[in-house]
Amino acid sequence: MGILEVKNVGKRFGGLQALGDVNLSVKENSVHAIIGPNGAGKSTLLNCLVGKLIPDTGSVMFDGQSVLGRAPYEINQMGISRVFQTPEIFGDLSVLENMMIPCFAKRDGAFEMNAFSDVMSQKDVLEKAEHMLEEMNMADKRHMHAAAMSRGDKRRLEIGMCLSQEPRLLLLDEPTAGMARADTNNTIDLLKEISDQRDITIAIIEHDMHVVFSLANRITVLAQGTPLVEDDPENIRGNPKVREAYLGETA
Amino acid sequence: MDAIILQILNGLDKGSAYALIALGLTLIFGTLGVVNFAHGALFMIGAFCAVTLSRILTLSHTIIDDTQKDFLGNPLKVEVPYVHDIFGVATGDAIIDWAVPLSLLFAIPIMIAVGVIMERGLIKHFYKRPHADQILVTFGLAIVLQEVIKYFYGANPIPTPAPDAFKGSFDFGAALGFDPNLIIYPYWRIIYFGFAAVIIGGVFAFLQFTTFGMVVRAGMADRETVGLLGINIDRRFTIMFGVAAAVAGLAGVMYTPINSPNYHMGMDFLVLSFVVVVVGGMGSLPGAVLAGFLLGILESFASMREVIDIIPGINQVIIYLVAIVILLTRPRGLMGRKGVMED
Amino acid sequence: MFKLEKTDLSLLVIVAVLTMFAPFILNPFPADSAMAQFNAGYPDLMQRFVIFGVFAIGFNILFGLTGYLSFGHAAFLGVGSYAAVWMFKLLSMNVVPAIILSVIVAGLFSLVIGFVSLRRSGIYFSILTLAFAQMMFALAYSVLTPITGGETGLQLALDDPRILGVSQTAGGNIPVPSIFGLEMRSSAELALGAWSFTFNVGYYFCALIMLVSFYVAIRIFRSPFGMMLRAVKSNQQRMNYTGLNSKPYTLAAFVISGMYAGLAGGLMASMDPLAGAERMQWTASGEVVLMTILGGVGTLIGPVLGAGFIKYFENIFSKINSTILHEWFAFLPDGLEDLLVNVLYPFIGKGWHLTLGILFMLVVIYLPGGLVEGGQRVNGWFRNRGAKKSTTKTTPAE
Amino acid sequence: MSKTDVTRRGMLKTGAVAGAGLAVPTIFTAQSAHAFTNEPTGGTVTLGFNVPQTGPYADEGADELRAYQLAVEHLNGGGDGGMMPTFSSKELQGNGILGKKVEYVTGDTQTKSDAARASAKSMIEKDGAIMITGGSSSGVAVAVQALCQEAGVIFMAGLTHSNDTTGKDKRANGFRHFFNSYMSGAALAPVLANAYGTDRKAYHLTADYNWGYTTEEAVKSSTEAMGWETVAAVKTPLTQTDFSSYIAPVLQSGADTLVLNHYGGNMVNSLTNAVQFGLRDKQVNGKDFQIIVPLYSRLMAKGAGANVKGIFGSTNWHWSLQDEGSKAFVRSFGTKYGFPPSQAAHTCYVQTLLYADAVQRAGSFAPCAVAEALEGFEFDGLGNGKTLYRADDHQCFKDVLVVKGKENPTSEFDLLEIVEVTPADQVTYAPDHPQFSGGALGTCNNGA
Repeated sequence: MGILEVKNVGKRFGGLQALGDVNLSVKENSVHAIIGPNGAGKSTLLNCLVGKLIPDTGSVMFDGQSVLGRAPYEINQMGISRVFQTPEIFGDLSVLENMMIPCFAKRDGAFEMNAFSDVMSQKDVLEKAEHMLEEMNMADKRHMHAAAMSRGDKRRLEIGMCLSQEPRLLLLDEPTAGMARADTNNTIDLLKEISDQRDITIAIIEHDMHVVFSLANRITVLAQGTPLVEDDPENIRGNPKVREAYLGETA
Repeated sequence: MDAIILQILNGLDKGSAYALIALGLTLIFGTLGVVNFAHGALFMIGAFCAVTLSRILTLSHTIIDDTQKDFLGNPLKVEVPYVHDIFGVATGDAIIDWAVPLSLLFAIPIMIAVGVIMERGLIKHFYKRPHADQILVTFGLAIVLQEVIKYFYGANPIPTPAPDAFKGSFDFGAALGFDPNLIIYPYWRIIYFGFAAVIIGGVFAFLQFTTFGMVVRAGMADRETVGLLGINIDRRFTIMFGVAAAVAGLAGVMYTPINSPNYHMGMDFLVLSFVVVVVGGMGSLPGAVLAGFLLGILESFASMREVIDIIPGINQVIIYLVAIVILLTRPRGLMGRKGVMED
Repeated sequence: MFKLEKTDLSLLVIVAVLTMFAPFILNPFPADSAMAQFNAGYPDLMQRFVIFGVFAIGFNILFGLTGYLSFGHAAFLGVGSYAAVWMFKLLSMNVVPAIILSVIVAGLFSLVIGFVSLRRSGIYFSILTLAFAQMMFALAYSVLTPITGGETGLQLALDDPRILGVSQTAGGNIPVPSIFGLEMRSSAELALGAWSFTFNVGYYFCALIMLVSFYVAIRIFRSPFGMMLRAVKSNQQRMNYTGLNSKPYTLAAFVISGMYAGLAGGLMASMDPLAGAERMQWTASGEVVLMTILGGVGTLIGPVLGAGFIKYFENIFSKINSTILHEWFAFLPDGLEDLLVNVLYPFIGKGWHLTLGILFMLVVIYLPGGLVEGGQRVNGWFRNRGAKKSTTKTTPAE
Repeated sequence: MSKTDVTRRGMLKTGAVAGAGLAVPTIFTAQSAHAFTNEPTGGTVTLGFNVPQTGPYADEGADELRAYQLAVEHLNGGGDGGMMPTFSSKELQGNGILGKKVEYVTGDTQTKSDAARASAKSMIEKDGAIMITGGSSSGVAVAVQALCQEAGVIFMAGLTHSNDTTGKDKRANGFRHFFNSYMSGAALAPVLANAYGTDRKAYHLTADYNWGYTTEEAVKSSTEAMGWETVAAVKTPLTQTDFSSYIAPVLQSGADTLVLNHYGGNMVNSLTNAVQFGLRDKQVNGKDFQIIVPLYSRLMAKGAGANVKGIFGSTNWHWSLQDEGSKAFVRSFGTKYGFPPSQAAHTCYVQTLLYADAVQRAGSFAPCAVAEALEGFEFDGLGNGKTLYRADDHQCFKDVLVVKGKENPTSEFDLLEIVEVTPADQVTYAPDHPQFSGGALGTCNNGA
């Protein structure tokens, strides 16, 4: 029984069957990659997991609880954090503030009317945020305007923000898309470190095979809205169906 | 039944004005991404083109008439328009009588010039600024324009009648087999509706069938890509601004016989036209036209006394009520696209 | 002190000093001089400065922090005023219950309107708030005349019941608003040579409330709640995927700013017990938007400056007429005098709208951050000069 | 209000609030030294002219301001004296008021009750105005009148036609020279019956605010008394600009007369629209369709242009009147400004003179003394014939003009012709008339 169980999920947009009959099981503490060619339904599937879309059929269970019909913030509070393709951070705020917000969300829940105490007097949150910044090697940037940082730093910050919520499942949507090689490798190292050192499950949607095979210990291949195959990386590498549907194109 | 037909006619007529203003507003928003609070002022300037032309046509020299006295008891000074001297009294009067239709020709170059100057001189510096800044600067411009007009023309409305040939009203009732006088409609308002239809049709045809229009439509959908193709989209957008100004201005010219123009007529229409645009869906031209007619007709029905008797005050709030209901049921207006103006 | 950071505290102290000494600061010219025209230190205008300051501070909590642009906030000021005047009519002339009720009523209205309007964002939100406010204005002006007084506004009458007070004073007049017996309109005057200064109870009452409002606003800006509101403005998507529900945050900000507006409305009614429907019109809502942007959106002091700027203009510039202009330039030769007067006349007196429009445009074009940015630029310029001087001086010593 | 009653107790508290120990108490001028608000102490006296300078009534406000400037000039002995020589009271000497030179300040009402009060307050508090006058709408008049009552200065209303100004919202410190809705109805009804017969079906369009209500009521009740029937009365929003949807159904209702209880821009637009619909060319119930505008002003007539031709209405005063007072005023105004004065200008000029004269007769600027001098004052020679300032409600009773749009105007000012001068008796009503019920004058207030 995996921490995330997707059963018979289907989603249709008008005449387009975006997801056919998706079954997926993500095991606890694994790094599970979902790959597939463009238009295979990867992003649709992801959106069904985080509450942005509601599938027409099927069920999505996280740790034994259904996530369907819940708002994104509720699903997040259940323990699923999401990293976007282009880093989504609070550009107008400082790096430290960016890091404090998820800490508040973790401590106070989805809404807390804490309007009359100074942010800086919330020592526990402040310490936690500072600690996370150090872990991300960003402590020196804490007073920087978040929007002014490089793309790699933004990605690092976003991942840090997600981690500071202590999620049980981290969803990454093409985390290295558009990155230079060096930045990509840094991100791979960071994610490796995270999965090695933390009690966390990672599900990653990725295009870049280098990233997938450096990180994943389980891979699902999606094609035309249905899972083609789910297996260990080395088996996927050798699978002729996968080669035909996907790897052949990029190779 | 007759009452309903009558209010539909009214609605179409009111709707034509709303649709014309909203059309120009949407053109500007759709192409340039600018929220133009000075658009009502363009409508007003158009109306004052008609006033100005009729002032030019009635430029006069005075002759002293000893047989009559003015209010101070001095001999009356009679004003004689120069057109009388040039074309004779009958032709001269006819020219003056036709001042409003003539103003259409007069207004087109002026409005395009006003539009282009406005875009090049002011608006283009605001493409990258937040919408709030655009609203504020165009609002300031609207105030300035209307105060300038007020300075030269006063605050009082200025009567600008239609040619005599279009006075009076057409009896639809008689034509449709009802009793006479039940469904009458003024000729000029019928003309206004027809005029609006022509302009709206013209703008759509222009965008649909000309290369220029196709580029502009492509630009409305994706400005950067079209710019990458090496097409000078900026210049085309400037021209579009001129066109939008001309549409608003012509709507204003033709409106003058319906209501005497005054300096604040643009502001009177401003809020309403924004409601129309938003109900139609920001950036959607068909939406703007549809919403214009829809709101015109609903407003007309709400002003029927049978309706007011049931819901007092409904005529005061109908437009806003419709806006609220539509925005809550159709998040992006009737025909709006996703993601436009939502941040 | 007050649990504030040093910079915030000094800002609060500066504002406090300015408001407390406003009667002096705003009356810099001798009472009989020609420049007395520009004196703004009379009770009504001073009250307006601080009341609209309260309004704009509250508006900034919504617009400046969350970025939601409401075009209907004047409606809350309006209902606040109506609530206060009804309190004067029915209960007592004491301003405290009136102001409390006006804040509560405005809070309720903003809760309902905010709840509905916040289902949409961007310009759709703006139009929804505009629609609600315009509906309230239109109805208050017409069919609700029995409750609102319609065109003439809701005013006190000699036969009001006033449960905890008298319907009429001994002299047969309508009693005036007061706080525990101290009349809002009572003033003391101080004459110092040619200068004269007026100290008005109502003004100081409003000023104290404004200072409290300002203090509360600082606390909100610096609180986790304030940080969440800025997060709403910055990236709602990230906020939702960080386990935070942005709806209640924005709604709370909307209601708080609505209550600020109600407070301003209650204060207005307390200074001058009449509530007119026009104060709910969209132009009045537009005015507070202008004040906020003009002063500097999202800054603490900006909205207060913007409010002062616009109210000064409305009340001082509109009163300059051609006679006054002629007096000013009387020392010039006649031809020149007439010329100058003719050039200036379109911009003052009845032309004050024109000048205001031009100023808006100039400020938006050249100072996008409003007056606060202007101040910072001037400040920066002086510092640069200062820095240059000090470097040139210190270099040889090294 | 700056200079108001400061009791000893209030004074102490005020001192405490205003900053204890700020200054030695003796240099605070104790305001109780003044007998009343803004008592003029030097050689001048300041009047406050509060007129619309922005907004749709700005032109009317500008004309009012011209009249005020003329009045000030005449009071100070300049010009030809205007109506001062024709005025039945000969107290005014042309040396100011009580020997004090008249000065004035101006403000902008914006035709909004809030803005008008703010502007009036600034004149009282800052400029020391002893009297406030002007305005172009009843909402403003009522709001400013109440303010003046509170502040303890006299309010001489400008153009305000609603019954409420001297009806349910009357105040002891406020005075109205202008006529009102009731008088319009009472003056119009007999003329209408005469011209159009007593068997008419009327359809009212009414501006949806206080003035509209009182005018509709007044015209309705006086025409119904003549035998007319009211088919319908529909309220139109103040912000309406296109009245087509209100006018189109008129013919369907079987009405043969349309009454437009509109003023300003509303009236210009509704009349223009009605004429556009060709209503006046129609025949209903075997009669020519007619339109009536209860309250006319020249500026509105100008805005509506040729559409006013032949349309009945009432007005307070018109420059074509041939009595000595009117002639003198028109000459004086026309010479200075080049065109004849409007009724708004006339009423404002007269109000200023009446105030000055009352002060002169009372021998004091104290509002209560002035009010007493004005109450029950009968005068003549100011253009409206014999006039009474009634003590019960501070309303002037005088002849009312019924006018008609002129068929062949000779100039842009010559738009109305006088059909009948309805004598004052016919338009006089009891102070407790139902249309004026509710409210009380209260007692006059001297302020500080």
